[in-house]
Amino acid sequence: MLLREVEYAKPGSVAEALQLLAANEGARALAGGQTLVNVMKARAASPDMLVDLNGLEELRGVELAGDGTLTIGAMTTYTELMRSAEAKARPILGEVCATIADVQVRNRGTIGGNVCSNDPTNHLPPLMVAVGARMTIVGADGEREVPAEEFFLGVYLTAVGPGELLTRISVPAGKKDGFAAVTLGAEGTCICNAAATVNGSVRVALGCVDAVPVLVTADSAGGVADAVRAANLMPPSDVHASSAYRTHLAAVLATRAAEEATAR
Amino acid sequence: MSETTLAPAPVEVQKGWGGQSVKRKEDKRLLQGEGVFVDDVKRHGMGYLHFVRSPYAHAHITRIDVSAAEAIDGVYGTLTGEEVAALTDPFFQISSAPGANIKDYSLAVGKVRYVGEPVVAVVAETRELARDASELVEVDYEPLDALVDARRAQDPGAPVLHDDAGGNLMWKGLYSWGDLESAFAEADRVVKIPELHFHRFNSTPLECDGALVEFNRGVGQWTIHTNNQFPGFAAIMMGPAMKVGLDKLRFVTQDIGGGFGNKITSHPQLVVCCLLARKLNRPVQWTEWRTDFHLSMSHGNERWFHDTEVAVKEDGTLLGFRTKALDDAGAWLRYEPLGGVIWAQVTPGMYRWRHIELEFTQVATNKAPVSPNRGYSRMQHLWFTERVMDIVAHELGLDPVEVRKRNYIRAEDMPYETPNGCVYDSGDYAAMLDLALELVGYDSMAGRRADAEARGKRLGVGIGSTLDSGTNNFGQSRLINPELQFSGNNEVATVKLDIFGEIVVTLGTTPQGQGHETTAAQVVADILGCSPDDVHVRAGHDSYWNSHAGFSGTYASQFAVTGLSAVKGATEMLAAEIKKLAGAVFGGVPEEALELADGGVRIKDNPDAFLPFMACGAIINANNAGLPEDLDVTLNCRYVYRPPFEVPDVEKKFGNLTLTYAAQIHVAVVEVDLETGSYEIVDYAAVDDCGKRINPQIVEGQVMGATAQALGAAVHETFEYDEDGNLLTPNFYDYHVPHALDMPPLATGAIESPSPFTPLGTKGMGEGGGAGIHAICAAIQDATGQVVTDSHNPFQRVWELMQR
Amino acid sequence: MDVTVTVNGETYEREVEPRKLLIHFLRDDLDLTGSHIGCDTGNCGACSVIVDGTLLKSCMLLAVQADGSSIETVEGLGEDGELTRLQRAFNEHHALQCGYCTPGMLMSATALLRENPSPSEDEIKKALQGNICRCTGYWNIVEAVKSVADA
Amino acid sequence: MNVSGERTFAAPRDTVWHVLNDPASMAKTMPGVESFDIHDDKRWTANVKIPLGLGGLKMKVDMEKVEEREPEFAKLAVKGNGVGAIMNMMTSFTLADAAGGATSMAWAAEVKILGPVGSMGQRVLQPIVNQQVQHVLTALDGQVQEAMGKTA
Repeated sequence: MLLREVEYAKPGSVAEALQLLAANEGARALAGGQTLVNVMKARAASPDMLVDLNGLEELRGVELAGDGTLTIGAMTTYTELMRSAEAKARPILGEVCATIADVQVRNRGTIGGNVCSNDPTNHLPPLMVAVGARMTIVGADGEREVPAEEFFLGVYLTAVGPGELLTRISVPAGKKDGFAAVTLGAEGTCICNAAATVNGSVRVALGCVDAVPVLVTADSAGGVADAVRAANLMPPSDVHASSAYRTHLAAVLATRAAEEATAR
Repeated sequence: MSETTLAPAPVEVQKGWGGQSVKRKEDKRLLQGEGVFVDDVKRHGMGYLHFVRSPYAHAHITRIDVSAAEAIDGVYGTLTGEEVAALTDPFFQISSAPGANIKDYSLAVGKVRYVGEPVVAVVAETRELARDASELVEVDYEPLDALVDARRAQDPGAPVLHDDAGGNLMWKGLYSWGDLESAFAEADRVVKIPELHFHRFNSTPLECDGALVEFNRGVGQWTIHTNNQFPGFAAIMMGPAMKVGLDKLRFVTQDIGGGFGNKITSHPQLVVCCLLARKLNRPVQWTEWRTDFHLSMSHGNERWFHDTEVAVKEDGTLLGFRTKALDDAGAWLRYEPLGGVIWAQVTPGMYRWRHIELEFTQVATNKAPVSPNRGYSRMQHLWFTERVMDIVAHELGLDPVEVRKRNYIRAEDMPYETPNGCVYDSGDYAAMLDLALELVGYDSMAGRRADAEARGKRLGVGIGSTLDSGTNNFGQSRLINPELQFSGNNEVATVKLDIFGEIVVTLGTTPQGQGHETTAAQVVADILGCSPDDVHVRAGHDSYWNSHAGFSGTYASQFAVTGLSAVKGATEMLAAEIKKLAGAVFGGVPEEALELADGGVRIKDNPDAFLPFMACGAIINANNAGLPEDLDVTLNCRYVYRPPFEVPDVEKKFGNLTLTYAAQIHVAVVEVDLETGSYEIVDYAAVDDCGKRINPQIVEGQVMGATAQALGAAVHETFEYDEDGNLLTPNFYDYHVPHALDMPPLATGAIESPSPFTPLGTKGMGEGGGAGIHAICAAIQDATGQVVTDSHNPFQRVWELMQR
Repeated sequence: MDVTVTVNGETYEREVEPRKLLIHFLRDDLDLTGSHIGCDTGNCGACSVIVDGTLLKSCMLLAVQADGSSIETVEGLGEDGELTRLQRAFNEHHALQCGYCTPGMLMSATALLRENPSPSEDEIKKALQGNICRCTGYWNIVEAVKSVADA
Repeated sequence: MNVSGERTFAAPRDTVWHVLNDPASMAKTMPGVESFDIHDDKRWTANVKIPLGLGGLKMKVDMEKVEEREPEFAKLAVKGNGVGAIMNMMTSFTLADAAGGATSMAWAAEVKILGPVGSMGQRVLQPIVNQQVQHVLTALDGQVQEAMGKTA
């Protein structure tokens, strides 16, 4: 409960936030804080400075374009996304967000924070990969867009580099999506999860089986299990599941997610 | 979602407040955030204590340097194991040799024996600063191999925790009753079970431990504000170690955020607080955080049962069993090896087998010390007896319901003397099972099984039971160590009439949510003829109130017997005194002609002759001139309830170890997902019989709570260690406790078999959760068709079962 | 840093270190000890409070982040020392035992009922998912909330 | 957790040995080193900062050479502290001559993470170990090349 000493800054704009991050090597952006603050309680990570993004309205909100593309501000909370009329255009997003943690966490935790922390048990990294999301990153050199498949680099490591910020995520139109998970307790931390999208072929992204989401594709839901097996997964073992059990679950859950997506 | 079904009560329900679900008196302050929990207590100038804890499971401490920490502005001081060893004696050991020989201090001395063991204490001006400074304490360790698996503890070459004990064996005893050889000769079958494992977990009360300790230099006395739930035990551990009289240790508590036995053994940390309060001459505050609690406080006993052999008749009649119990005490014997005898309160479980042999071995390992956890030591053993029932049924191809009914101790057998001399007071287990089965709709299971199959699921039904033995005979400690001079039990209550007629009750207990203020008020109200609203029960505990005895505390399912019997005794004394006083005031009216009613005392035949309690209190306390010289009345009555116990026979390990036996029978219905091994509890029933219920709603609340804890333990909760002795579930992130969405539909039921042995017909209760752990095991066995050998069944284990 | 907050209608101004969590600020600096701490990983919900109308766990928010906000805690429920309907329902349904989780549970239920005055049983359970209780098994808590919702 | 591998350096064995056993050179191979203290020829301490998505992890890393057989084998005990846990690493490397005047190095590290880190901490710390090993090996290449340049 007792953090190391830390400086706190509350920028008034994204530009100011970027300046703060660039000027202070030990600075770290603070989004919802529902992961970061806990890691700081354990004194595992101890940034020198927290640059609080709460209050930057430009990073909030969900927009729906004419072609059905959704643009989600990085600081949009899970609750905001669940309530957004626009986000209903891609129903799976709100449905999955509704199963993340609990009300209090969903009220504060953000879409951007979920993907940027890239804890392998998180729900959104595989979902973003499955739906083919694109992430917009801004830094001193301006904006760049990174497809979700290239965004996740390692545990707690993403394409967002030092001095950069994720500003928004765009999700293309689509409805045929599915998500399946085995969790620790009802709607708890994922032991293994899978997100699927059908768009001609089936794309399934698996979570909890590697440092980053693992993408497999198949012609139909029936071929997904084989595709997962062909991926030769080597999931980590931990107190909640052995590598072998996760490997088994990956094929089962990938199929279930794909079947759900196909059935929509 | 929950329904309550009451079977016809076997006796007439007593009229009055007792037996009614009176709303709890303690709720208002708790609902308004006005409870006083230990971390709410503050004192001017207090320093915050932070423990430097061992990162190693087993290591020599080669150097400690606190200078950098002490050099920081705002750091008040530190305490090391070396200082502790100079200032205190090792804690008294309950065990006989070899466990008796270990030297247990309140901080690690020379060696650490589990990850999280307190090594140095740092006190500073703020909580944050204390933790900052603790990071500057330099401790050098020379790592040793860790012993994690109790089954390896006695192997040659195994790492040895306590050189003083000459090995890792702490205590061993052979229990043997009846004639096992003849039972095996008579048996049609011998069912063999190589290994059963009851896992390590605890109840994780939501509030962790803590203390605020003040030292009064003038009189050399400590005031210890703490949430320790058994101050009487803490005192007898702390006083001799600190070389002070027990009156120098004043324990004060108001509200406690859950205990479940887990808050009995905080005495080492309290000693550290005491020493630092004296050393630094300022109040010292310690709050244990969740990770600290998981690492170092009060794990439940992990136990194996090896080489079990069960003598069985073809029809499922069980004659007897032999088994070897191996108990993992963790690094220190903080309450152990009492677990080595407590189980014997329920030796045969609910069954009539008469020939039993159990070899009990307790060893030390490089894990957190164990101590009582709701259902302490009986839960493990009852899980074992229940597992035997279902494994025998499985082996013989019999219905688990039929095997149970064939072997249950019958209502007409009560009171029933067990093979080891315990006396089950009352109960009707078969009737309870019938009620539980009815509550889950057992007759409709065939259809539900088919329905589940159609959805790719497999349905399973499982039964579990516990005997909630309550009110210990502490004489059983002599079976562990014949030198010990403990026996019997006691509890105190004081009831007085104050000057303005207020009825004030002081308990000796330290409740943690059991509603003692309410039930005590109900008992008082019935005797004094008033409303529970008129009865003021002091919140919490203060040892300076002088309303406690050696065994006072809240533990081991005993309040409904010890606490309420003390309240009854004290109130009856007070009632007699009020009548004596009134008789004198009315001019020599005999007591038989008087009655208590409507907040006063009156002459039965002349209700106008009425003396309100207020007048009684005023006369005795403030207006007593002219009273007869020989009128022996104080209106301040202290009563010690002492249950009827004998010292057990140490040689034969025979005797009555507990006064009452509340029972619970649970039935769980699960649906297993065949592909993933995940499962859902789709139906659940819990039936309780705790004799006379003073407050049925509070009793039902205890049943529900114990059930929820059982389901958590059965499915998710485990203190799992890796091979190096790191705890892998050090907080709620990995140690998943059930939340609202995890709870199945629950039907509760109750029958009442009053205890013939207690003044109110009550039995202690609240520890029935073991039934649930077993019910889940049995349901999984039923669903998968595979024998379940572990008490903890996360989804992976069920998936693995189905791979067999 | 200077922090100004309004808690239960009263304004407080304090100087705090940026690292101080809101729950410690409430309990230690403002002496509002009704909100509790039951874990150190954001799981238990005993510290739940309502900040500017939003239910949050005050252990995952820095006190400085609450600057300028209006906070509701258990101490602010009810007026003139009287219990609210929800609090009375907790008493009637025996929805608390040790009472340690109760303040957080009440805040979560209060937030739910404001948003959804007649929640279903499933909605109640989901709304309370972030609050751990080790005593009651939740059944009576759900019943208590339901009784207020039904009314 | 065990990690191991083999690597060939285009340099003679003595050069590689020298780099591996020179604290100053080693310091340059460690990513994020903020300061470095050499206590004696067997014991060094580095203060490092490891960049990570959650913010920099600051660690004090103590190294002690516990065994050496010049110029083929050395064993280092490495202890990292300060992230709410202790990372203990026993690293050994064995050098052998390879074809064309190169040197092959077989290395192995046994990594233990001690403390109440739980699965979240494990997930943070294990990838750090992998990442660090990769960084060290890459940097070693550079150091060996630099040493070759000096001797050339």
